Amino acid sequence: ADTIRIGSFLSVTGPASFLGDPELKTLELYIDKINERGGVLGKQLELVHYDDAGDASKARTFANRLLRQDRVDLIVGGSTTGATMAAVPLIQQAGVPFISLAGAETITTPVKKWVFKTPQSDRQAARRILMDMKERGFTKIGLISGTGGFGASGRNVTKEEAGNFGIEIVADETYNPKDTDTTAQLTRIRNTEGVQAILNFDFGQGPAIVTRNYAQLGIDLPFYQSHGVASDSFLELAGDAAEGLRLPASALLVADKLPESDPQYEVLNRYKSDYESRYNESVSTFGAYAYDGLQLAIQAINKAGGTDKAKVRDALESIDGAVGVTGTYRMSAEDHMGLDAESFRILQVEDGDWALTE
Amino acid sequence: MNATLSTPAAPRGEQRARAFDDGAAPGERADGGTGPIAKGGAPLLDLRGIRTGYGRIEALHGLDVAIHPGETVALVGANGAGKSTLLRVISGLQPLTAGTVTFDGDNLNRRKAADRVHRGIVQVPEGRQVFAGLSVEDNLMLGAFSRRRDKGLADDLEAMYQRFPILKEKRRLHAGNLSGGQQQMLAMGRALMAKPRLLLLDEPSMGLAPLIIEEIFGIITELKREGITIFVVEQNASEALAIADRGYVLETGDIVATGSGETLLNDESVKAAYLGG
Amino acid sequence: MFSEFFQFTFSGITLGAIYALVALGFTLIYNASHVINFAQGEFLMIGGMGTVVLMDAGVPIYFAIPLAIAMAGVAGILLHRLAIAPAKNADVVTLIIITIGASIFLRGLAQVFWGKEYHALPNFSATESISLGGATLLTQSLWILGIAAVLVTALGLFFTRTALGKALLATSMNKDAASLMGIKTSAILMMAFGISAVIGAAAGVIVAPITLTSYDIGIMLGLKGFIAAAIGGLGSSTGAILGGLLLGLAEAYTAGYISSDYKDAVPFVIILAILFFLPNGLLGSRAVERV
Amino acid sequence: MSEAIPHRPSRVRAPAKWPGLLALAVVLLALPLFAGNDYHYDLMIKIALTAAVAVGLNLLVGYAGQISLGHAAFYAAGAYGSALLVQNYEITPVPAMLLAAAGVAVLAWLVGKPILHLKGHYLSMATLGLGVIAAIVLNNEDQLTGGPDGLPVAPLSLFGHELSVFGSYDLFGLTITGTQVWYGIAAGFLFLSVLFALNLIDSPLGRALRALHGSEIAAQVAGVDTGKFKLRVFVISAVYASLAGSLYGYYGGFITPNIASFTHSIELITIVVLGGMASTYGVILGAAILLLIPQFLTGFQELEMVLFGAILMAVMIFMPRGLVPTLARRFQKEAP
Amino acid sequence: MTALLSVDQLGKEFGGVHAVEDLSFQVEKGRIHSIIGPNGAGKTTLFNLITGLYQPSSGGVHLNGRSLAGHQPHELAPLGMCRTFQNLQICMNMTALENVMLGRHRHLKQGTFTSLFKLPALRRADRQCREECAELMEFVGCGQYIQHHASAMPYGALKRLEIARALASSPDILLLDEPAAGLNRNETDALRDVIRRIADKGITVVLVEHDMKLVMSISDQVLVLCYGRKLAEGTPEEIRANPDVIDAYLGNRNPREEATA
Ligand SMILES: Nc1ncnc2c1ncn2[C@@H]1O[C@H](COP(=O)(O)OP(=O)(O)OP(=O)(O)O)[C@@H](O)[C@H]1O
Ligand SMILES: Nc1ncnc2c1ncn2[C@@H]1O[C@H](COP(=O)(O)OP(=O)(O)OP(=O)(O)O)[C@@H](O)[C@H]1O
Ligand SMILES: [Mg+2]
Ligand SMILES: [Mg+2]
Repeated sequence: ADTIRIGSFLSVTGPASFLGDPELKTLELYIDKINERGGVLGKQLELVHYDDAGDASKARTFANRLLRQDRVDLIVGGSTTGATMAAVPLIQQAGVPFISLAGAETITTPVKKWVFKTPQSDRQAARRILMDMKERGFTKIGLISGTGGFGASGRNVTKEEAGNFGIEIVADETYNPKDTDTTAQLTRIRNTEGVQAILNFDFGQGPAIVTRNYAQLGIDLPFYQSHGVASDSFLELAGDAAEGLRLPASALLVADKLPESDPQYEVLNRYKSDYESRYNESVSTFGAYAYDGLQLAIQAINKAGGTDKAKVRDALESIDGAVGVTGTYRMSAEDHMGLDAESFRILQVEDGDWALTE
Repeated sequence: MNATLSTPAAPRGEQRARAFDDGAAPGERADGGTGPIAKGGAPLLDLRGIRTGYGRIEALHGLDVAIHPGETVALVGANGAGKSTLLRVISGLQPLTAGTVTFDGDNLNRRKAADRVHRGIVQVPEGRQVFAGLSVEDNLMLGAFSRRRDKGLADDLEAMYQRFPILKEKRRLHAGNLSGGQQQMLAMGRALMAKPRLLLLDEPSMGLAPLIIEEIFGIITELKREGITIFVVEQNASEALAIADRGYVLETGDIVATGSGETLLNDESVKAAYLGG
Repeated sequence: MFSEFFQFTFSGITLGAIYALVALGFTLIYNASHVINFAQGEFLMIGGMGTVVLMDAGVPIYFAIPLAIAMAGVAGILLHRLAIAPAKNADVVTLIIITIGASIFLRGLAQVFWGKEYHALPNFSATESISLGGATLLTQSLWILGIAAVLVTALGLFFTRTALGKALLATSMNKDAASLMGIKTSAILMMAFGISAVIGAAAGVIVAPITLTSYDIGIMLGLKGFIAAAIGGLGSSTGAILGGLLLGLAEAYTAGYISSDYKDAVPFVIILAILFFLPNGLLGSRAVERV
Repeated sequence: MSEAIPHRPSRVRAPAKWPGLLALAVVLLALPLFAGNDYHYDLMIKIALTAAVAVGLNLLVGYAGQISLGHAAFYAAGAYGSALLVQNYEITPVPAMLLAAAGVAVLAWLVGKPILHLKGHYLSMATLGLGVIAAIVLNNEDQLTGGPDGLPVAPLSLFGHELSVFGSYDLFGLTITGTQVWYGIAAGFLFLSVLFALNLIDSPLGRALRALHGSEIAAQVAGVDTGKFKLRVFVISAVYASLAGSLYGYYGGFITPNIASFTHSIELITIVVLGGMASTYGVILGAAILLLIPQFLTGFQELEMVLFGAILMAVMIFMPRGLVPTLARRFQKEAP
Repeated sequence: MTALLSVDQLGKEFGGVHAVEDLSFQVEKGRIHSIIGPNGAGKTTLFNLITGLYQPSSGGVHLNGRSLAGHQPHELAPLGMCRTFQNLQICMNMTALENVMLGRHRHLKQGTFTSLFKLPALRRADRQCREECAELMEFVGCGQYIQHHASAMPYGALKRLEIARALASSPDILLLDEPAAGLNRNETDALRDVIRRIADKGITVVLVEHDMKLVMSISDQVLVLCYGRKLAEGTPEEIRANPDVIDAYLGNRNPREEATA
C-alpha cells in the first residue's frame, strides 16, 4: 500500500469522552504534522477512526471493521479498559499490533502477544499513592471508588497492594459513576475508627463530586485522588474543594514548573504547546497516552523498516528508553507497557493549581 | 343488509335521493327544506358532495345534505350505513376526501373540530365518550369549555342537574364509574352545556331506560322549540322521524330517500327496512 | 450516631429534592398525553448547559438563567410542533420512541455545539452549607425543595382549579371527545410540552450547582425522575415529590447503612415492593374503565 | 355449533405463512453474496442475533402488549450464564447455552410473577428496574463476572472443534471461514426464531396473547388466564433473549455488563417499535436498520448522534406503525 | 326445572353506594331470563359480580349448585358461563373472525410446545375452529364482516360480534348486556330470532335490555331491579301490569310498546 494505515477506536463521545476526545485530537494533530514532514518511511500516514462511545460491544464491532474491512497496519486506541478488552480477542486472532490507551493492568498482564499499552497501570498508580501515604506515616485509610471499570479495577489493586505498604483499608465505599451525591459514603468513612487519610480512585466527574462533598462535610483528613483526574478541568469542577489534595500524575500538568534538566522537559513542553496552540484548550494527561502510543508505533515502524505486522510487533517489544510524555518506555517480552511507578509524580493542589510535592 | 330501497343503482356521487314531498331537483335543495319552520333562506348547514372513507374503503359516496335553521332532521339507516361517519364529518373529526361543509355561510373544510365547536356545532358522540377519570361535574363543566365564563354557567349546571337528578347525586364520582345509561345522560348534558346552535346527536337514546328515553325526546322537542337546529341519528327510527321535521335515509354511504318525517314514516319501503313489522 | 443518621437523611433529601424536581417535569406531558417524555432530561441539560454557555459568553447570570430556560421552552414547543404533532394518531409507545429519538438528537446537538465537558454552576446562596445536629445540609438543597414546593402547589392548583388544567386532563383521556368540547388539543399539548420544558430547564439550573452539568447529564437525571414519578403515581404532582424524596432517601440510607455497592439496586427492590401493593404508585389514580 | 358447515374456504382461510418464510430463507441465503469481507459477515451475524431477540421481545411487546424495558437483562443472563458454565463447570458450550436458557426461564418466571400484574408505564418501570439490578449485579460481583471490565468467553465448539472466527474449515469439500460458519449459525438461529414465533402467533395461544393487548377483560371472559399467559410469553421472550445472548457471547469472545444496560434494553424496544409492533418481519428490518445506521454514520463523527436521533424521529413520525406495517399498508391492494 | 344459576343475598357496595343490595333470584335451565330496571339500577354490576369481575361485598352466586365465590373471571368459561358487555370489549388489534375464535379458547390446545411447533393436530383443530366461528358470525348476522378488521366495523356489528364470541365458547349459560343497543327495529327483530335459536339449543340466556318490545316478547321470566334491589319478578305480563314497575321504569306511556301494539 502507498499509505500506512493506522486504525483507532476511541470513546470520543459518551461517558468516557474526556479520555477519547483529547486522544483523538492528539492523533489527528500529530498525524497531520508527521504527514507534513513527509510521513514515515516516505509514506503518508492515514488515520482510520471510529467512535465507540464508551460501549464495549461497539468497540468490538469497530475493531473488527478495522481489522477486516479497513485492513489497518496497526491499531492505536481503546480509551477504556472495557473497550480494549472487548477488542483484544479479535486482535489477538488477527495478529495486528495494538497499542491500547487504557489503564487496567489486565490489558498487558498476562502479556498478550499483540497487545501493548502506554498508560501506567492502575496498580502502579495505587503503589505510588500508597508509597506516598507510607512516607507520611499513614497506616489506616478509607477508600471510595466508582463502580465503573476504572474505579472498580483501581479499588481491587489498591486493596491488593495496601498490605505491601503496611497500610490497612478500614473503610471501603463505592458510588455509581453518574451519582450526584456521595455524602452518605463519605460520612461512613469519616465515622470509621482510625481513618487517617482517604483515597478516591476513579475518573470522570465523579471525583469532582466526591471532592466537593468532602469539603461540604468539612472532612479534614488528607485526601488523595488517582491519576484518573489529572487534568485542569478537574480543578475547574472541584473548585476550592480540591485545595490540598494529592494525586499521582505524569509531569505534563506541571511541565512549566519542571527543571529544564528533566529528561522529559522538552517532550512535555512541546506536546503541551502543540496541543494548546492547535485546539485552544488545555492539554490533558489522557491525550498524552495517544501521543505516546503514536510515537511508539512510528518508532517501531521505522525500526521494522515497514509495516510487516510481526516485525512491527517485535520492534515494539524491543523499544528501550523511548522518552514519552507519560514516562520513559522500556518494553520487553515480559512487559508490554514499559513504565514503572516512578514515572508518576505526586502532585498537590495549591492555590487552585498543580504543584510538585518533591 | 336488511332490505334494499327502491332506487336502482345510480352512478355514485350523484344525488339519487327520492324527494317524496316536492321532487326538488338536485342542487335546488338549498330552498328545498320542507320542515314546518324554516323555508327559504340559506341553510344553516350545507353539505355537498361529501366523500370520505377509512383507508382505501370509502364510507360515504358523495352526499348532499342541507339543514335549515331551527330544523330538526333525523338520519336513519342500518348498522354500518355511515351515519356516525357523516356526523363525524360535520363535527370535523373525520377528514373529507371530497365535498364541502358549509355552516352559516362559512366553508368549514379547513376548520378543526375545536373551532367548529366554538362556532356552535356540538356533538353527542356515539358510545358516550365521557372523560372517565374526571368527575361528573368536571365533565359537565368541560362541556361549557367553548363558552365564555359567565354567571349563566352555574345556573345552567343547576338546570342540567334538575334535568338529570342522578347526575347531581353522582357529581363527585368519576364519570367512568357511572352506569352506561348514566354516562349517556352525562354525554347529553355535557353537550347541552355548550349551548349549541347545531346539535348533532348520535344515538342519544342508546342504553337508556324507557322513561329516560322519553325525557331525551322531551329535551329534543324542547330544544327544537327554543330554535336550536338538531341533526339526530337514531335507531329508534319511528320516534325520531315522529319528532323530526325531515329525515334522510342512508344506506351504505348513499342517501337513498329524503322527505318530511311523516312521509318517511309512512313510506312502505322505509317501514319495511327500518321500522319493523 | 445521630449525626450519621442526620447526615444520611440530609443526603437523601438533597438527592430526593433533585429527583422530585425532575419528576415534576414529567407530570404535565404525561397528564396531557400519557406519554413519558424521555427527552425530559434533555430539558434539564438545556437549562444547566445553556446557562453555563451563556455565562461563558459573558452574559450575567441573572440574564443567562432566564434565557436558558426560555431556550428550553422553545425546544419543548418545537419538539411538539416538529415531532409529536406530525405523528398523528401514533400510539403512545411510538410517541415515546420519538421522544427517545429527540433526546438523542438534543444531546447530540449539545455535544457538538456546547462540548463534552462537565461544568459547575455557582450556588444560589452565599453560604454553601449549614450545620445541623452534627450534619451538613447544602443551602442549595433548600432552594431545590422550596422551588419544588412552589411548583407542586402551582401544578396542583392548575389541575384541580382551572378549566385549562381540566381540559389538559381531558385531552389525555379522550382526544376526540376533548376536541368535541372545543378544546384545542394540539395547542394544549404544545403548551404542556412548553411548560414541561420550562419546568425541566428550571430544575436543570437549580440542581446544577450540586450535580454539575454536562451534555449528557439528562440521561441519568431523566431516568431517576421517571422512576420517582412512577413511584409517586404518574400524573400526580404531589406523588412526584413524594416519589423523589422516597427514592433519594432510599438511596442514601442504603448507601449509609447497607452497602454502597447496591445503593442503586436496593431502592428498586423497595419500589417493586411498593408497586406490588399499589400498582399505580403512591398517589396515582386507578384507571377507571367499566365494562 | 352443530349446524352443518358449508364449504367456504376462500373466506376463512388463515393467511399462509410459507411465502414469508421462503422469502426470509432466500434473503438469508443470498446475503453472503453481498458480503465483501468478513466484517460484513460480522455485521450480519450481529443483526441476526439482535433480530432474534427482537422477534422474541415482539411477542411480548407487539403481540401481548406488555412493555419491557429490561429485556437486556435476560440477554446478559444468557451470555454470562453460558460463559460461566463453560468456564467454571467444564460444560461444553451448547449444553451450557441450553442450561442457561433454562435458568433464565426460571428467573423470568420468578420475577415475572409479581411484576406482570402491573400495567403500562408501571410495568415498563418495573422491568427497567430488573435490568438495572441485573447490570449492577454483573458490575459488582466481579469475582465471578469480571466486573465492569468484562469477561472473556470461550469460543463455541461444534463436534469437538473450536470455532474460531479467523479459522477456516472444510465442509463437504468447500473451504469456508469461521465467520461464515458463524453466519450460518446466526442465520439459522434467526430463521428458527421466526418460524417458532410465527407458529406461536398463529396458534390459539398466540391469539390469546394478542387478545391481552386488545382487551384483557374480553380475554378473561373467554377463559384466558391472563396472568398465566402473560407470564408464559414473558418467559418465552426471555428464553429467546437468553439463547441469542449466549450465542453472542460465544461469537464475540468477550462480554461486558453493558449488554445488560438500560441503553441496550431501549435499543431492543426501539427495534421492535421501529420495525413495527406485531410484525415479525418488521422487527428484523428494524434490527438491521438500527444496527446499520451507526455504521453509515461513522463518517460524520461528531454529528453521528444528531443524525441518529433525527433519523429515528423521522422514521417514527412518518411511519408511526413502524416500517413494515406502514409500508405494507401503503402497498396493500384495496380490500374486497 | 332446576336452578342453573342462583344468586343469594348478593350485595355490592362502592364507597357507601349500594349498587346491588340483598338480591336473590334464580335462573332456571333453558330459560330466557330478563333483567330490567332504570339506569344505574345495578344490572351491569350484577353481571360483573356473577362473572367474577367484581368481588361481592356480601352474599354469593352458585352455578349448577357450585359456589362461584373467589372465582377468577377466566375460570367461568370452563364452567360454561359466558357474557357480552355493555361497554364493548373487542380486541381491536385483531380481525373480527379472530375475535370470535378467541371465544373458542378453552376448547383448543394451548401448550407452549404444541404451539411453537404447530403440530398437525393443532393446525386441524384451528382450521375447523375458523370455519365454525365464521358460521357463528353468519348466525348472529354479521357475516359480511368475516374478513374485516375489528377496528373497521360499525358499532352495531360489534355488538353482534360479542354475541358470536360468547357463543363460540359453547356456554351453558349466556349473559347478554344490552345486546340490542344501537340496533334498529328490524335488526332487533333479527336479534330476537338469534336469541330464540340460542335458547332453543338449550342455552340458558340472561338478558339485560332496555328495549321493552324485545324483552316482553322473548322472556320467560323478568326480574326488575331498582336501586340495586329487586322491585318485582314475574312473567312479562305480570311485569307489564305491575304499577311499581310502570312508575319506576316503564312510564305510563311507553311509545315503543305502543308501536308494537
Ligand atoms: N375506524 C374505521 N376503520 C375502517 N372502517 C370503518 C371505521 N369506522 C367505520 N368504518 C366503516 O365505515 C362504514 C360506516 O360506519 P359508521 O360507523 O359510520 O356506521 P353507522 O351507520 O354509524 O353504524 P351503526 O348504526 O352501527 O353505528 C362501515 O362500513 C364501517 O365498517
Ligand atoms: N366503581 C364504582 N364506584 C361508585 N359507584 C359505582 C361504581 N360502579 C358502579 N357504580 C354505581 O352503581 C350503580 C349501578 O351501576 P350499573 O352499571 O350496574 O347500572 P345498570 O343497571 O347497568 O345501568 P344501565 O342500565 O345504565 O347500564 C350506578 O349508580 C353506578 O353509578
Ligand atoms: Mg354509528
Ligand atoms: Mg348497564
